[in-house]
Amino acid sequence: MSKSNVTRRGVLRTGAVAGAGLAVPTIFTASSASAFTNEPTGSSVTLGFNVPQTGPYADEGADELRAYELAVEHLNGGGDGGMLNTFSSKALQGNGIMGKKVEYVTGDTQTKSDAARASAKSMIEKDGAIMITGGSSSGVAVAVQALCQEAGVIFMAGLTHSNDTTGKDKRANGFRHFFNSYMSGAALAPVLANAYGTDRKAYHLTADYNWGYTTEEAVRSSTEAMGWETVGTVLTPLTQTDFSSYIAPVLQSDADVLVLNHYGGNMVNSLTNAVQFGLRDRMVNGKNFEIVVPLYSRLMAKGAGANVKGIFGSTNWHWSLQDEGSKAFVQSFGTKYGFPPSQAAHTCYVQALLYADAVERAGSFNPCAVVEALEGFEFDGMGNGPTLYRAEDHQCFKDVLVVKGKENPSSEFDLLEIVEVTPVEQVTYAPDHPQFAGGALGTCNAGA
Amino acid sequence: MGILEVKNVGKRFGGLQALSNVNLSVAENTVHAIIGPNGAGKSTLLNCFVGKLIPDTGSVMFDGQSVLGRSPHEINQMGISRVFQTPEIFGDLTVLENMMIPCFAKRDGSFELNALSGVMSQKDIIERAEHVLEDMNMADKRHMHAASMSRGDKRRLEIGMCLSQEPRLLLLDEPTAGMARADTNNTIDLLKEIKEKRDITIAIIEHDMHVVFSLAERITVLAQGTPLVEDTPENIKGHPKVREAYLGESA
Amino acid sequence: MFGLDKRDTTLLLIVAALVALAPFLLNPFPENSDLAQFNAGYPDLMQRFVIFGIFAIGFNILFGLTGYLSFGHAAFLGVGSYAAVWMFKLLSMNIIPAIVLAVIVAGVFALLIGFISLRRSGIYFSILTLAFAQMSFALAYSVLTPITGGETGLQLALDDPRIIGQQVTEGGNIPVPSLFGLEMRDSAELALGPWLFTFNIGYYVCAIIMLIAFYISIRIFRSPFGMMLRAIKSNQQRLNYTGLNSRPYTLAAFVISGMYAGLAGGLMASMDPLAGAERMFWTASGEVVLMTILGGAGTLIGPILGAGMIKYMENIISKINKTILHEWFYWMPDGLEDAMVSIVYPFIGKGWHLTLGIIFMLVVIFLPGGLVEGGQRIANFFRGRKAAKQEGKGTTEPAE
Amino acid sequence: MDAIILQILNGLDKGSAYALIALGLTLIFGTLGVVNFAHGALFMIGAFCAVTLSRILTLSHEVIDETRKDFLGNPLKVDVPYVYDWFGQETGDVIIDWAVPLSILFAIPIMIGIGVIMERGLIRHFYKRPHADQILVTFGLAIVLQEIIKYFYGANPIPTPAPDAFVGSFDFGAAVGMEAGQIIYPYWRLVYFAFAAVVIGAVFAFLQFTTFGMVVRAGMADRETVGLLGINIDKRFTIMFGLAAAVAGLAGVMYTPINSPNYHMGMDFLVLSFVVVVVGGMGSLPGAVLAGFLLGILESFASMREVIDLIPGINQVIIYLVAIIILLTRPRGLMGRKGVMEE
Repeated sequence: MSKSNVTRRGVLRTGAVAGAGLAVPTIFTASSASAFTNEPTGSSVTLGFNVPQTGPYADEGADELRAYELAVEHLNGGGDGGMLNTFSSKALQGNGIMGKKVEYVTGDTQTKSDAARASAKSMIEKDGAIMITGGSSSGVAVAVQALCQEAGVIFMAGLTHSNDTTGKDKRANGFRHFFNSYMSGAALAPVLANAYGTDRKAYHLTADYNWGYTTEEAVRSSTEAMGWETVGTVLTPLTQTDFSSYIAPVLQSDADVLVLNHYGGNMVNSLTNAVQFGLRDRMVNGKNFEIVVPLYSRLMAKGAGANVKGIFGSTNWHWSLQDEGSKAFVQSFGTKYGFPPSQAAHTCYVQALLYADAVERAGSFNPCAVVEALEGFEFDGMGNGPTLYRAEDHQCFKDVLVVKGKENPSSEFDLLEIVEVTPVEQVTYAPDHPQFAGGALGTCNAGA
Repeated sequence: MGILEVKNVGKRFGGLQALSNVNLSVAENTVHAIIGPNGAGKSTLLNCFVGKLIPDTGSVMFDGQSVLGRSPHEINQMGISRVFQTPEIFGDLTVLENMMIPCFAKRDGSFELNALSGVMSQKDIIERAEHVLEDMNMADKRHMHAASMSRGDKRRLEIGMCLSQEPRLLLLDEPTAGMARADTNNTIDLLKEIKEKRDITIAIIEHDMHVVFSLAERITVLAQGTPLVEDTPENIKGHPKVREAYLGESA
Repeated sequence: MFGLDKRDTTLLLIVAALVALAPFLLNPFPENSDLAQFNAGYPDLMQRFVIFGIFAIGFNILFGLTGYLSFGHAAFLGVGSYAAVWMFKLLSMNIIPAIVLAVIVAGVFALLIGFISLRRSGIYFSILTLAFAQMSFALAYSVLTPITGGETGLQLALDDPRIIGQQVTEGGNIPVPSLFGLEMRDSAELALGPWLFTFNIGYYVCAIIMLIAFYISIRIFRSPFGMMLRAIKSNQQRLNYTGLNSRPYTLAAFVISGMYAGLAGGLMASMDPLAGAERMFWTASGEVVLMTILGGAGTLIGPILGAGMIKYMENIISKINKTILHEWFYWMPDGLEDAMVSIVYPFIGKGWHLTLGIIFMLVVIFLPGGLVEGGQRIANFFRGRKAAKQEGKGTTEPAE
Repeated sequence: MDAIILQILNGLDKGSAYALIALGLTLIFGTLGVVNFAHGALFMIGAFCAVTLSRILTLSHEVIDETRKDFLGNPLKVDVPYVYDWFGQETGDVIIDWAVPLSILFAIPIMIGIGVIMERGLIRHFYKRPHADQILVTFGLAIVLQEIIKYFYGANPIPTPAPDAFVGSFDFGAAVGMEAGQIIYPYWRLVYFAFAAVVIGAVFAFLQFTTFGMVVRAGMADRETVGLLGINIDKRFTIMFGLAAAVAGLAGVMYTPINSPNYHMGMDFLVLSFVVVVVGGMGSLPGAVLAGFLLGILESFASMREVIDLIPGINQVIIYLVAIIILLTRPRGLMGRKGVMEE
């Protein structure tokens, strides 16, 4: 019997065996058929878009999927080309990737690491996907990243904010364009110090899981460096829906800032509850009480409604940015779908393009060649200014946005306003920074 | 000294004194009936014998050993079997399987796994069970679902299951309740036959005087939780206190 | 054969044949056809079929036989997979010690939880098991993160000790689980014309273990022990008044089915070395309940069918998207095509939960005995034509 | 001290939600003997009644505003609700503002309707079926209901604020002459608590003092006997199901300002409410209410920093831990009846 690590449906899908005799069974061998997992041999190449389609992040997943569809359209030369026109690298021609038409399969991560891996595996084993991308939480990103490393395909992370993704759980085959907890802290702290002063007492409510831990640590250390004092931190269960019993003790403490290290439904509820308890109208130590949400997304802001007004947070990207790349993306996304894209859509779109470009520049779909092409790659025109894909940890370094809930939104999408674009230097850290300690990239795996 | 000695038993449920001062002695190898109007405490008393209830006061001794505080399965292992008012059998199992379970219990005691020995290899148990079924005239029904039988057959099966354990004391809780006349008579005949064939003590709670007078050798009349009289059937028949108790209730 | 009667031997052989030929049976459609979307013969899904089959078989030993409805069985699966992954991290990538430890740990855990929970019966028992499982999940996701990996799950790292065997592969990567050198992810492929069949080592390892597990479950069903368990479900009171203490029997059944769950967890980790806390969430426990009822609780083959059905829905239906629908209906006139797509669209892809819910309802409404009853009805229909009314109704086998 | 008073308030507030849901579950279980896994979905549908009404009230037509631009640089289309056209902007705003309380009127008939249809069309056929079948079919129904809601409303939470009059907090401290700003509690949560108390009181009064209620209570105790009396208990049970659905729905409507509703909020509450029902004791209405408040208060205390520091992770497991302890010390929960759901 012959050996192959994963199957290569792509081989047959693309019709290479069309003429093979029906009578004679052909046994493929991995070594002779291809040099790496799922090598595309036909006229098309398959990408796997693995996004949450059920569960609480389904809407975010739907937006990611829209972005991917748009990216595929642009890669195949359709539509107005979007960011292909503003991207600093001009390797992509609008004729697919290396002349092969881009096709895609979709799957449902359910925001569970098991389900996400099952779905990714089926894309790799059944559909012959050469790259997996997407996701809306760090648990899923880390799990799928490890899987892709094992299987020998590239993983382009979607929305994942935990330090671990490019910290202790980094993998050679995985790449993250999205920013991370550390960057949020580093970008937010000066703005907060500026707006609220350096003599503040902060109280943290933190989601009791990995992402929460890294975010709390990042925000704490950067605000404490500005002179803030942390007077309390409480971990809240993931499954919590009513945060009143966590908010009420804040009233008793002498804290004058509440930091909500929550995401998704947790954040919507904890913020809503905090505002209900009148924290926004409070005066403590002669100062206005303030609330901070380190990681913002438009969908969450929408869920929290009027409660976000005036509340600071950070975000990877926002559609109101006025650089050429952002404008081009908003234009083509808005034209196609009728509303502006979310930051999740943006990072997914960019990741798809970056992968295609890397293949084009490497001249090969071989994951190791792609890794090489992406490592240390510098580019511009994708919405966040000049950006570097750092070789040491496969993290993108770019400008980070500090935003604030808008007081008078003009539409249901116009909820956040940009307060400051924090320059990349301010959010850059050393690869061996303690918040990212442990773990190793390993070497790229091409499978097969 | 009887095989079952009940001394001074009392039981209270909230405000209701269900049993008070019950003294009773069931002699070995007799059929002893406990009768009384509804609510006299007959079933409560029976439940005290089998460990389902623990009396507040008094003692229940079986063959010189106290049964109080023991769980039902331990009391059963002492040699007391119970037949319920509505036949309690394993409805989802076949008749043969129903009969096999007490046979296993008899052989293996309270707990044995036998997880990997197939049913087919349990020849001795099956033979025993078949034998009891034949005794009970139920051999032709052995592969039926127990739940799908008539009430009379269920009763017959239940009694058979109890007998297969060779108990020393058989407790019957209104064994003919809700039965048609023919089934009742069959049950009476069955019990008589059992009594003839074996050395066994039977304590029977019954409402139906026909059944009681056909079987019992001694009768205890219970009223309002306390024994009224205890005597032979002949003497009970015309006893004024008994009439009072029954008439009082029916009026 | 093997101490089974003829019917059971036939059943076992049929299942063995189905499992052995699964790579063919699950890939009935040629690679390039539109229907290839429905092919399920790829390693990961085939592995999941048999692993969840084991889980459901084990659950059925408890629920199907004793009637005790545990709502926390996923905890044992989760504990089993954590144990297995720790074995991969500390000892070696051989799956044998991992699986053995998974079964043992799950068994001990089940003994503990079962000992406490079985003090109650009925819904009180269900809620106790649910409470234990939810506690396990909540703690594993949060405070136990150092042991369980928390949100991201417990995974292998390059610097794990792995004292026996290699720590890092020559290529600088983490080694993969194997059985004395046979890597679980290795596959051989067979192309027959436009068809492609995959034979995966991991799948066959799981399949063999499942057959053993299935065989043991038949033996348990047919043994005096199994009969006692059925007697507990049927009438616990009578059993007690027959001199039998039901608690040791139920506890033994609980532990056995917990060990089955641990075995499934260990295998899951062996096929894919990651253990996530969501495996223990109540929905995961609910899933195995649904698998068992859907297939037919108390029947031998039902749980396997139910497991297959739900996993198929989850993995195949959820992957169909609008583009694929348009491919299917391209031959229709444009208007009709769009209409068809918009009718079908809510039920596939992100709507797969809806389809699943509808199937639950339809099965339980029309086939109270689960899928097995559906099969029996079809069989009876054909048999009925031949042998008109030879036997009538009373032949429902208690456990088939 | 202040902290403890606040946590008791929190506990009562959480407890009201638990108690309301558990009450409906117990009504259904006690009267019909049906384990209804779709009860959480009814709660969720109630919440979406409020969402729907506020959508209806804000139904708009577009007016193009040439002076402002949208994100693509086209003239901005401003949505003008029809209520502005009909009642003027001021009255219109008030109506929209009061959408949630108005939804109560909107939700009652809808929820009763859904309840009756559910009972007649589906649940009725499952009275005699095993509990496992009931669980499967109602769980299937719950999935279907929540997927339908997701199809129309998306997965994201939808903010549904309380009327402006109820925004802000009541200062207990100041009211009794203590330091201000220490013991404050949001108005709407107080409203929710009062509302729950009224609903619970009304249900109890209804069962206690009406003939209908007496028959139903008798039916809960012994169904067959009541049937023998020639009373059409089935019809009354249908009404009870409608009532239970309405209670769940109202609990959902009033909950929307506390937390933005989303399609899976029912499932989030489902497991918890079952724990509450069982801890209270199957089939006992007072037990369900008592357990709801008890677990609510304990959960609140367990989330205090001092407690978590003492026992890490206690806030994650407190409800389940309490459930285990109660079930092990009291075999049938707090007030359960013997023989109910013990097989």
